[in-house]
Amino acid sequence: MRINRRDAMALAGVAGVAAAWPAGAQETRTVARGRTLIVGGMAEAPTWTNFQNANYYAAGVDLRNGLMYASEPLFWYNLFKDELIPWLAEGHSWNGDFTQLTIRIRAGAAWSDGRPFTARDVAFTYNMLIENGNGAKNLRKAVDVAQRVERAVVVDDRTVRIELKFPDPRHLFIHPTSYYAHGLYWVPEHVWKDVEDKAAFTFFDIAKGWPLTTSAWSVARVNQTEIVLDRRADWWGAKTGFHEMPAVERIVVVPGGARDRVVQMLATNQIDTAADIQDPNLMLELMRRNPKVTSFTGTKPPIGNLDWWPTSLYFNGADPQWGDVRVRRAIMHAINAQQVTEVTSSGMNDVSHSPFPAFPPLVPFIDGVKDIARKYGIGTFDVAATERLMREAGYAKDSGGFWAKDGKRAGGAMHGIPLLNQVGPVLQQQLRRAGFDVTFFATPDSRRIMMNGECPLMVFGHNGGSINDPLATLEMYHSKSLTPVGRPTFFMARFSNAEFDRAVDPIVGMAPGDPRIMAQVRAAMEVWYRELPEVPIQQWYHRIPMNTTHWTNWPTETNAYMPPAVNFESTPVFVAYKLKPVA
Amino acid sequence: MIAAIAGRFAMLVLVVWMAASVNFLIPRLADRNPVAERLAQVAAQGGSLSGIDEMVKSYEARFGLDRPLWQQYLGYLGDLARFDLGYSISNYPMRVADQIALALPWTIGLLGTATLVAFAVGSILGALAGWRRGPALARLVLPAFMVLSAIPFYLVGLVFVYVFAYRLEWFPTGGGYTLGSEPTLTVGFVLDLVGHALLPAFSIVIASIGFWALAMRSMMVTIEGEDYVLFAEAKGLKGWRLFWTYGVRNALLPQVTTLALALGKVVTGAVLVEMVFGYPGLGNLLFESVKLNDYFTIYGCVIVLVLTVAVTMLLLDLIVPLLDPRARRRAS
Amino acid sequence: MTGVAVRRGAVRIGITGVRRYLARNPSLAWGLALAAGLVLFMAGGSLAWDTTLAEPLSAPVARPPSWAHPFGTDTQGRDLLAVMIVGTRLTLKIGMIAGGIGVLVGAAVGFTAAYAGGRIDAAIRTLTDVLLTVPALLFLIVVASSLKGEITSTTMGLMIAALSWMAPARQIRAQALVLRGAPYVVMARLGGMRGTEIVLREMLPNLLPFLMASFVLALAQAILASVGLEALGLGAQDEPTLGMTVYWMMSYSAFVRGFWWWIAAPIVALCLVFVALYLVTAGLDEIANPRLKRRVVA
Amino acid sequence: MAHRLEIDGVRRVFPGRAFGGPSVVALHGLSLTLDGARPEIVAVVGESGSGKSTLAQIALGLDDPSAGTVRFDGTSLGRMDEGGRVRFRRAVQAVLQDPFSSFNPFYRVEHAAILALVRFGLAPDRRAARSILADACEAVGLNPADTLGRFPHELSGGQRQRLMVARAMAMRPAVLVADEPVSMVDASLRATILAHLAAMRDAQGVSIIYVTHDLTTAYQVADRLIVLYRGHVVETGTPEEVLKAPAHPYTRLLVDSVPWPDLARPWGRVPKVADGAPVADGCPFRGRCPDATAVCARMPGPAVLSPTRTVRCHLHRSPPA
Repeated sequence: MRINRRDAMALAGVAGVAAAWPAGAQETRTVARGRTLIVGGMAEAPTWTNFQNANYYAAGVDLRNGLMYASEPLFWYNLFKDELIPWLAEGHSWNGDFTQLTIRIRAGAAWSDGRPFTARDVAFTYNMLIENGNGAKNLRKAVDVAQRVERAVVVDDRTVRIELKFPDPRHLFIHPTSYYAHGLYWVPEHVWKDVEDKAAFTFFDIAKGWPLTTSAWSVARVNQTEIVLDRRADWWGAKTGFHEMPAVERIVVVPGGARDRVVQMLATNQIDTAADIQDPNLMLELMRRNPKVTSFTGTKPPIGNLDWWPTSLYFNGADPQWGDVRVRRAIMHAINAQQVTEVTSSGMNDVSHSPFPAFPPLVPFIDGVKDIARKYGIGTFDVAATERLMREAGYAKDSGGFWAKDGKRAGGAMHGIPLLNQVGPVLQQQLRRAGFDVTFFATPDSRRIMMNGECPLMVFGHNGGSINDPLATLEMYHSKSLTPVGRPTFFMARFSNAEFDRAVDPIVGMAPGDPRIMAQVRAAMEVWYRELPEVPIQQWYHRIPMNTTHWTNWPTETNAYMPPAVNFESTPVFVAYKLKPVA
Repeated sequence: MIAAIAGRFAMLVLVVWMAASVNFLIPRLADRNPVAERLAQVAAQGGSLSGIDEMVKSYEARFGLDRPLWQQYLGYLGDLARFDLGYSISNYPMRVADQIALALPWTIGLLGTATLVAFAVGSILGALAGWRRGPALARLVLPAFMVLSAIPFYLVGLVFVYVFAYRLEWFPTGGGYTLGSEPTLTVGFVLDLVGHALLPAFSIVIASIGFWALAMRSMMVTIEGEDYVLFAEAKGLKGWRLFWTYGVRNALLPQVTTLALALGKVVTGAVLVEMVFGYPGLGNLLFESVKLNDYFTIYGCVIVLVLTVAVTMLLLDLIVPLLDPRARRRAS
Repeated sequence: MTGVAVRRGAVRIGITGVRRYLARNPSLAWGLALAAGLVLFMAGGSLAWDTTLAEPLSAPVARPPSWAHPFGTDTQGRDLLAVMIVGTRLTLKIGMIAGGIGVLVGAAVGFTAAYAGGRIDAAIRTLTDVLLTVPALLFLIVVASSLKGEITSTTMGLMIAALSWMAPARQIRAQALVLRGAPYVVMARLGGMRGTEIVLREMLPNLLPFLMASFVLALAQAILASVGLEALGLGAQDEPTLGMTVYWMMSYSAFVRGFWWWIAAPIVALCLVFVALYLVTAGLDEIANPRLKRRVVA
Repeated sequence: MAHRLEIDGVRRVFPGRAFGGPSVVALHGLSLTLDGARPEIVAVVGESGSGKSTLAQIALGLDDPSAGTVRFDGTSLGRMDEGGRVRFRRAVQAVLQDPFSSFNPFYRVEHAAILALVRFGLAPDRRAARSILADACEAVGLNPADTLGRFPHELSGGQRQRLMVARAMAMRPAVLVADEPVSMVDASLRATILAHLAAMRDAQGVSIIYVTHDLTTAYQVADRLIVLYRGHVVETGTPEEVLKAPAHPYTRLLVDSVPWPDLARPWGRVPKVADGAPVADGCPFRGRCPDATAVCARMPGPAVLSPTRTVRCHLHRSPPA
């Protein structure tokens, strides 16, 4: 709190209020700008909230504010190369039926207080979550872990065995590996075992060295407008020769706030990278103003890297007006996805015809079902087809020019998150022109309305979907994911189909890369395209600006060692290890 | 006198209690669950919503949201009486009092300063324009400021940001101070703070000078016609002396009353300015917590607002009669 | 007393009288002229220009002003001239609904308080003071939430109306209190008139200029509130009001991308609206408050 | 039928603001009876703040006493039925101080009077009412053609006040409360207006409460005089008695302050304190009284000096009966 008070004091000084400087204010050492990495983090507001909470499992936590740099995973995963990168772990092995995953911890790994990082910490984290998921249920991910994992057993200091509740060949990618928003954070047993109420624990006290970290940086000071982490001379990685000492001596993470502000800060070299700019034209403008700023693909379209959230128009499966598949198809034919991408991204976001993001490991599956998509006319903009299907479904145009049946117009509210503010109005206009009385809303309440299924249409991206294997996305349409209206879910299609379930179920037991998966995906997608729970619209790109004024070796198309997005919790840490100073 | 103060204080408590009750109820009218919303938002980062229902129940119990509304209301009043604002729901386990303590200095620093500057400049301008022998210039520029005062200051702010920050690049586009700089009480840092506050402050000042000037001018016009001024003039008092001691001093008192109220409102009315300029103040805190329906933080912000305005009113009621003989006579 | 003399101008209307009066009250004259200009722009615009161009996808995106699109276009293909024609009307509509209801309810409440006096007055006064503490933002989001977020310009106006009656109620109560003790009201009571009749027949006509000024002020306040909320993204997203145009302009980075025409259009339109209303209020104030003998804008 | 208005022991306290603030006692148990059988003009004199306007308000039924009663024809105003109220309303009329604002500027001058005449059944329709009012105008020396049909600001102050008197005459009241009717009228017109009031007493049998701070006019028209000081009746009597030989020090102060045209009279005795602080009990005037002694800390009882004369001062005692 001392630092916050200092801010308050400084401001009070501006206000003309005489204020005594608190005695003994801590001095931090000065680090040259050339050795400082300044990151504009994800924040809608111009401040960090809850920046004194490093408990990843607490309900109110947000580690994207920069505290993520104080953690490391067992494994990283680079999907561009489909490459698993062992970090705190050295390697893993499976038993024959994928019910036991054994992980070998790297020798010499250590916490920032000098205590070794061991299998006990991993096992403690697992067992803490399992216990919580079966009991108090107030830690994040706990219920998920408890549903999947029986227990974690310490074999020896460097070996932990994770015993699963069912054969799960994907488990390595669900909990031990960190990529996008997946993976667990490991907590030090020697601190956490004595904590009574883990949900109320913040694991934050700079004086005590909390949060303890295994990474090369630990938190030096925080306030609501910046999180500062300094490099530790005694980082285990350099000591053991596992990895050279990173060049980044200090990391400052500031709340980006409004996008314009982020752009301005990049243009004036105040920050080195930031969260997603989204708009490719804005990126071009930024790169024109500051040629030192680049993107994953430079100035070449799509000026960014693919994201795991392709945009779709979801039909709320609980809304009776979508009971007739002809109406859903009619709406699909009314949408001109090409025009959507033209208007929202000058055509730089690819049109999508499937629910999968087009990551390299998933491209074979997207391509493998193209013939089915074509058979069902997926993605064809055809107003005549809309007209025909609506008439077949018993609708007629009313005096306002909108399709109606029994006095009720087809359409209604279409909610979206503010992130999709560009797409929503375009879709609305296209649908209106085709005779659907649709209105787009993106309010602070929209996320809840969508998740609770309280509107007929939703514009959204896939959450919890696939990255390197099609199962996760397909499971979103599995009837076990079906949630009644009023209970929140990200699987907003509220879709269920027994035939679809039968096609998906066997994939659970098949390891990623199993050639039998393709047949199951085709069977499932046959149903999906036929039933059309949503209309795929476009792929989504992260347009991450990277400033080469002070730092180089950012991840790029030709040097794709990691996706550059800063809004995923662990990948920026990996990037920070790899950055090279200019001076 | 003591009885009067006690009575006035009882009135304050009554108004604060009623305001607290109304504002307790309003967020509850929305069909929203702050726990579920926050958990869903966090889960959106983590990709999984499994087990969210159980978590919601667990946290509702923790925050006492599972109790009947009247029990929650009584608990709320009890906490309030002890000045305990509780925990933020969406930023648990952060305390609401800490959130407010973080936001308040920014708001007071920017809006407080700007309001005071606008008040000072506007009052002097208005006084000069209202004084018969004041400079003609004051009368000439006054209409321009009055027209500007019709325009909300966030619009003025938008124009300034575009012209001075984006086009001319004379000022930063937003924020409280230069990123990565050390927040220390050095001349350099304070200058940096001032540099960041200048543009937003300037747009507030420009857009509100007219308001103060107009009020001051009409007071001056009235006062100039009063007998004591004519008398002082007849006694041969010199222009400037007359202006300050008889004109400004007497016209200022109602202005100060308005100023106190304006300063009370500074605490809230700032969401848009803070948003346009990326300033991390109380308006921003209120906006964010309203978006997530974080009851406890909303209550905290509103209570700060209610208390500021109510206490300002109380102080005014008690102090103005001491300063103003006219009001003293009215009171007796 | 000049007060009565000034009031005469407002009551007895004749064309030359109006002209002579406006010459003495230039702020009212300018305000009315500006307002007339805006009405002309809205009405003439709707006739002369295709207002369906205010919808997205109606024009090429992000073009500076040209003959085809005199005010330019935004990044979603709205023609900004059409947006301004429709938007000014929608924004004024919100203000009219909110200001109109605000002053009507405020007048009813204010007169009741002033005429009933005693406990009723104290209760009403406390209630309005307490309700004034409710942040508009909070109220709006709560109401929007129960409307499932489906805000239109009409609901927006109604929501703001719910917050717009308190200030007029206080002002009208104060004015009515002054009038209540006026000798002619006493004479009316001695002539056998009763409460409502006195309010409607004796007090109301004399408060008309004041109510007019109150209404214009409430209108401006309501527009201010609506534009503020819309600029935060809490408006009728489907309708191109001036506030929503500000919101879209801000959220699509018109600043950084240098789309000056997109920034200028809503800001200039809003400034004209506010200045017109301000001048009219100032002009009406001179009628309603005869003590302000001098011209309001010198 | 002769009406009778009795003001009996009326006390009026204005409470301070809610939750504290001192309350102000405007009238301390005042009694006054006007009997229609013996029409008279009662002048109520006193400085501002003496409670005389409160008395006027209470007599008009526009304000309610905190204690005591006002009875009209024997019935208390508070317990009157609807019909009684209307009768009272009609019978007790007023001429107010301010001739400028006694007329609603929105209407023509005859608006209120015609409305009242019709409402009280004094005229069958507006036309008849107008002609009644026109007659009354002529009675007060106004030319109806020049007066009626005009807006208030088109008439002079004197015209307006005479019109008010005409209105009162047209209403044919039993009691008229004239609250400072000539204080804002040019001196040249005062006598005329007062003469009209006296004429109303004589011709119509109207009892008049004449509220004024002006001893001269009170002396001219009143049959009876009541001197009020801070809500207390300090002296009563005929104008002759009171003004020629004021018994109470306050009355004396009032009388001495008047610039009498008689140049031989000394003008004004300088009061001891310009504006005495209000006293909690005892004689209210003792803070300013040049003759005050310790005994004045007790409230003096009324001393009856003659059948028509009372005074409340320790200097006087009722002669033994």
